[in-house]
Amino acid sequence: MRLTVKQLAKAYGYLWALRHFDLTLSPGEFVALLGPNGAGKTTLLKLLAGLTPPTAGVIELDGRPLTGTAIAERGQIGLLAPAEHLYDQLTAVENLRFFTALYDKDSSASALDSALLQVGLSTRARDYVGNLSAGMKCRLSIAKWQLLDPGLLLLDEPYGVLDGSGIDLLENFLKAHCARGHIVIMASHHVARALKLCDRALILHQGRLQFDQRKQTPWPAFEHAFGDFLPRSGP
Amino acid sequence: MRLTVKQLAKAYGYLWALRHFDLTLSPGEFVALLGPNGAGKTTLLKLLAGLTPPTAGVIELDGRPLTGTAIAERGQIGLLAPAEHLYDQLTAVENLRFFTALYDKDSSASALDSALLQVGLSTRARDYVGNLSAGMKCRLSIAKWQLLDPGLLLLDEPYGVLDGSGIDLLENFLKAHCARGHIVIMASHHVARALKLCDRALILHQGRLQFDQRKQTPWPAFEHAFGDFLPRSGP
Amino acid sequence: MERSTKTVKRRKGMLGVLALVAVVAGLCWSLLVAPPDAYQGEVQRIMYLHLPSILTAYLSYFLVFIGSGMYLWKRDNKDDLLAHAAAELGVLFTALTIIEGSIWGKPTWGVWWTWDARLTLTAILLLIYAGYLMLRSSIEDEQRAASAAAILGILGFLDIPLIHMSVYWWRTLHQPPSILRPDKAPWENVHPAMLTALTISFVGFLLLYFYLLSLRYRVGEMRQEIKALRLERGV
Amino acid sequence: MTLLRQAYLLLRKDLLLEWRRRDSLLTMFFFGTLLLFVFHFAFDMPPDKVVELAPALLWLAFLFTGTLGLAQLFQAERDNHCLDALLLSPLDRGALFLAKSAFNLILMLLVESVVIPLFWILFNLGSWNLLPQLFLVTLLGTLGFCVLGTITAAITLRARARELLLPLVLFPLMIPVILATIRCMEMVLRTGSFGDAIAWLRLLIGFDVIFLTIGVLIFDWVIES
Amino acid sequence: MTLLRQAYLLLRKDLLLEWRRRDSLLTMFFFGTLLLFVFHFAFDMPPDKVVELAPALLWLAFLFTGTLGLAQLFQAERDNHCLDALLLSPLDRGALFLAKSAFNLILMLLVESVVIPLFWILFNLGSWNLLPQLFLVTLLGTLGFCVLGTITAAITLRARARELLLPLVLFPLMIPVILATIRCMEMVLRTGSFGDAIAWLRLLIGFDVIFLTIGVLIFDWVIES
Ligand code: HEM
Ligand SMILES: Nc1ncnc2c1ncn2[C@@H]1O[C@H](COP(=O)(O)OP(=O)(O)OP(=O)(O)O)[C@@H](O)[C@H]1O
Ligand SMILES: Nc1ncnc2c1ncn2[C@@H]1O[C@H](COP(=O)(O)OP(=O)(O)OP(=O)(O)O)[C@@H](O)[C@H]1O
Ligand SMILES: [Mg+2]
Ligand SMILES: [Mg+2]
Repeated sequence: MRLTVKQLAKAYGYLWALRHFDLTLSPGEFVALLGPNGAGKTTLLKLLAGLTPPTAGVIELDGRPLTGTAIAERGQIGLLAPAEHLYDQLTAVENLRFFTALYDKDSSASALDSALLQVGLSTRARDYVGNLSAGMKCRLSIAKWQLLDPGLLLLDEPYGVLDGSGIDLLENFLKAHCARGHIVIMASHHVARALKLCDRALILHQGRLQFDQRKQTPWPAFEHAFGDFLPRSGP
Repeated sequence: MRLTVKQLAKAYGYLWALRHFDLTLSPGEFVALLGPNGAGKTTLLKLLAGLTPPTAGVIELDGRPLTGTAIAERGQIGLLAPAEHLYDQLTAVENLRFFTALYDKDSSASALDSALLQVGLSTRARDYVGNLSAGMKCRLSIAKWQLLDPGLLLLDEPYGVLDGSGIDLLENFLKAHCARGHIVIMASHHVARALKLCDRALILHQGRLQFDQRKQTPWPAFEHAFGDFLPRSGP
Repeated sequence: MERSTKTVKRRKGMLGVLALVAVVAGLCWSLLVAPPDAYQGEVQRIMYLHLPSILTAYLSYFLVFIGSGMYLWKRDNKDDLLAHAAAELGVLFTALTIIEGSIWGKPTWGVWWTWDARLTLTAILLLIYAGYLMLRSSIEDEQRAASAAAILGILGFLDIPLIHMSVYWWRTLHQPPSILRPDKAPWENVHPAMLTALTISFVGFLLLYFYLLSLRYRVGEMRQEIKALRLERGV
Repeated sequence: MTLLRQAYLLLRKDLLLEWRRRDSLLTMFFFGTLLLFVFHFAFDMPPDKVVELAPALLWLAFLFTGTLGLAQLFQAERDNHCLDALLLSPLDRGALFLAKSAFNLILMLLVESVVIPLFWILFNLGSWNLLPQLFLVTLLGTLGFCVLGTITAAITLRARARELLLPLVLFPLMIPVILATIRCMEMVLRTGSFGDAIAWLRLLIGFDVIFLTIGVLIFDWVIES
Repeated sequence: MTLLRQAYLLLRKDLLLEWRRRDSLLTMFFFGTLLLFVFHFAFDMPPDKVVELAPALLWLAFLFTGTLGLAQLFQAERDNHCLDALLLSPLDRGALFLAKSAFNLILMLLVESVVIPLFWILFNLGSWNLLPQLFLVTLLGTLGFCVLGTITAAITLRARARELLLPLVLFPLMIPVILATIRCMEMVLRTGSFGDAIAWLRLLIGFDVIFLTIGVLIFDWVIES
């Protein structure tokens, strides 16, 4: 799976949420997408997921342009937005069954149960998703994408509602996902964790790509580029 | 402002989301509300805010019980849920004006503008809230509660979508708020930050209050009580 | 405790037996003792069910009103249970009246239904309280459902006189009263045996009604007890 | 006093939202007109019969338009849990009731003040001189509709099949208003004056008064629910 | 092939949701019945006239009930941005269209199969033997309604005053169907058989076919927008 983005741009009204954005990702890369509030992270992820049409530019998966009608390609793209994209009125397991079937993946009871067990929701398998807590929904989304196994996984601020063990879960999942040659792009304000996981960091600011480097330790260039956005009050 | 909670309990269907919860807070206390996913934090905050009726127990503000019809008391309670409780179709400044007027607080243009300036939204004052980014909405909520200045401020996972400078903003606001003798209860999974701010920590687990102590450093008791919930992968 | 529940059970049993006896007696009387109607012949015997059933329905709706009011005032679930049970029975008996009436109407009027004021009114009552039950069933949170339904229970009952008035005027003030008006029934020369039959079956219906009410109410209570028990055991 | 102040605030907010993007108003207006046509097609009426059916058609059009309007009434409060924001605030529930009913009333009256004359033209009914009386009847009917409608909209607020449940609960309760307004209009149109229509008018007024008072009294519970 | 498989998946999901809590079905049924009463109050008809108006009344009832049903059609997709989840998935848009239309059709038919006989009883129309023909006409009309309705529901999915906009867009497009079905029924009721009603029937069938094909073809764009 190889992702190529050329001159991507998105304007909302009079405002460029994203502009002149180029990017090429090769299999197995883990990209941390950083930037202050309003930088354009969510916009970028939505564009890559094909949920909003770009104002300009092209997105290519393995050389094939990603258009509204490219059904097959879509199966390759996943967007993990915590506590969204789940049916409140279906139980946890029913949600997983529906989506796995929709993606034509293994939707056997055993597969679903083990996925739920992994994210620690096996006792809640038969509860309506609408009745789960914020973090539980996020865990369920993790299980969902674990089963759907997309070639390109996009995450928008996944840390927000997860507790400690949840974070472990997520990070192990993401590491394993990259290890299988899939691409992961994670937008987050949790810089320390993002840097620890990623092997490449992007910094967006006011819709422009300010910084794009593979990870190295120590990383003065990053410190310099990002410094302004770090909280004074320390980590 | 003094908060007293006696034997508070909330059942959802066949499940106790919160039970046997007692708490007494005196003016100026900053309480960190911790616990794993599904522990009952959000439920507790909703109960304190009077947004869901308790199954049992009483909540008293300065000795007056908080019932559905206690209008005056309500003005004293604030709930900061990031990116909620704002009218999408009103601009940032209109939202602030509406709520300040509703709470009978100073809704002069100058006051609103300075509040927006503080949270770095003065350039977006005339944009619809629906068009703001997640973090910007959170910043706007901060401005809102800064203006409404409630005696008891409840926060549910405020760190999720804030960037570095946003976090500074929030924490300075909270410190100042407590300093003025108001009570703050913050539910968060961002343990490190929560501990740094709080002067008292509660740990909920499966709806029960597991731990309740004033802060001390070092704090072995806390380490011990909380250890299980901390991520293996370190801070 | 044990004994009291036992005695309650026994009382209920006796009530049931009484109801059975009275209904049977009423049937015998109305079918065997009472003379056939001068004009309508045997069909008219339906009246011995017809009138009692609608009057019990009226009683039922009054109980809904009382229960709703009490619930809003005292917030005691028992009142809500009463209102709910009464509403269901009211719908049941109203439906019965309509069915009996139609069965009666076919031979006497030659039609199953006519837009006579009283018939229409009955149908509207049915619709109002069917709406009441729908409203209950389609609100998730029990307490919310209860109070919403209570409001409707009050509004509906207060509205009945207005509806009654308007529907009757509609028929009288407007077009000449049709010959099909039920109250054109030969009320004057009522045979005493008819009256006794009517009274007996009316008593029977009352007893039956209260028996069913107590059962339905008990069902509601049991639901709550089950929930309480499962909550205690903590599923 | 605070009651009125708060009601004013809420009403101003709703009017502002409505003014921004005149969705509801315009769509309600067009929809009302559209319904006239739909009815016209449905039972194709000879011109002479129209006069008899006129009140029914008009009022049905208002009823359905209004109901769809009611489905919108609490929309702004529903997104982002803004209703919670209001419940959290020191807001007198009665104020919310007054504001919403008033807002709904304003919308409906605006729509009606356009649709009625239009109707007169479309189905070229002569008697223009009767319009004032008819407007009065409509006003009373609409008031009753808005008051009762606001209450029902509030109790069905958190129900699942809301759009369906709202009219299901509302219409049976509305029957006195429906009958009264339509019959009243008919008589006025036929006789050219309130005569025995007075009885219906009284019923209407009684209805309005009763439910307005009930509304203010019980809205606390209504909205808590 | 995948098209049908996916459509089946979606349909099963919707049916499951509906089965869980029979909201829509029951409410639509009661509402349909209620409308018959409301209409009767509005233009209170002397028994003899009813036969003429019957088709119109029936169809108006179905039209409004169905429209409110449509407002619910995409509800589950609207919460939690589940529609985005579907658009994100390798789902053929056509499948979504088929599934939703089918679901809507099933609901409507269930409701109608109860309301029509009820209507016959309420307005004691004699001709029971004609019911089969009338059911056929209703079926065709309903099909057209569901297909067109699903498209409009999808178009107005993200609109603000949705509940209002949906019928505003739908009804004008529906007018041919409404006319055809009503006139067709009237003739069948009068003459006791399709005769010259055939012409209308053809129109109906043609209409259904056209919109079904168009729907499958353009739904991609409709839903993307
Ligand atoms: C669907 C059909 C019918 C319905 C819904 C219906 C409904 C009612 C109701 C609500 C009452 C109680 C009225 C009151 O006291 O306020 C009543 C009473 C009565 N009905 Fe019917 N009815 C129906 C058919 C008939 C028929 C076919 C007959 C006989 C020809 C009939 C004869 C009576 C009589 C004799 C009374 C009691 C006397 C009176 O209160 O005036 N009803 N019915
Ligand atoms: N509306 C509801 N209906 C039924 N159960 C609920 C509801 N809301 C919460 N619960 C249950 O109550 C428990 C506590 O939920 P709550 O949201 O308070 O947890 P939390 O501490 O906020 O978790 P998180 O850290 O994930 O936000 C959970 O088990 C949840 O499933
Ligand atoms: N639907 C929209 N309409 C108009 N403007 C929008 C819309 N969504 C986002 N924007 C604007 O685009 C810019 C980027 O928003 P975006 O949500 O991508 O930022 P972000 O990087 O996700 O910020 P955050 O870290 O707060 O989530 C912001 O200025 C925002 O105001
Ligand atoms: Mg974002
Ligand atoms: Mg929570």
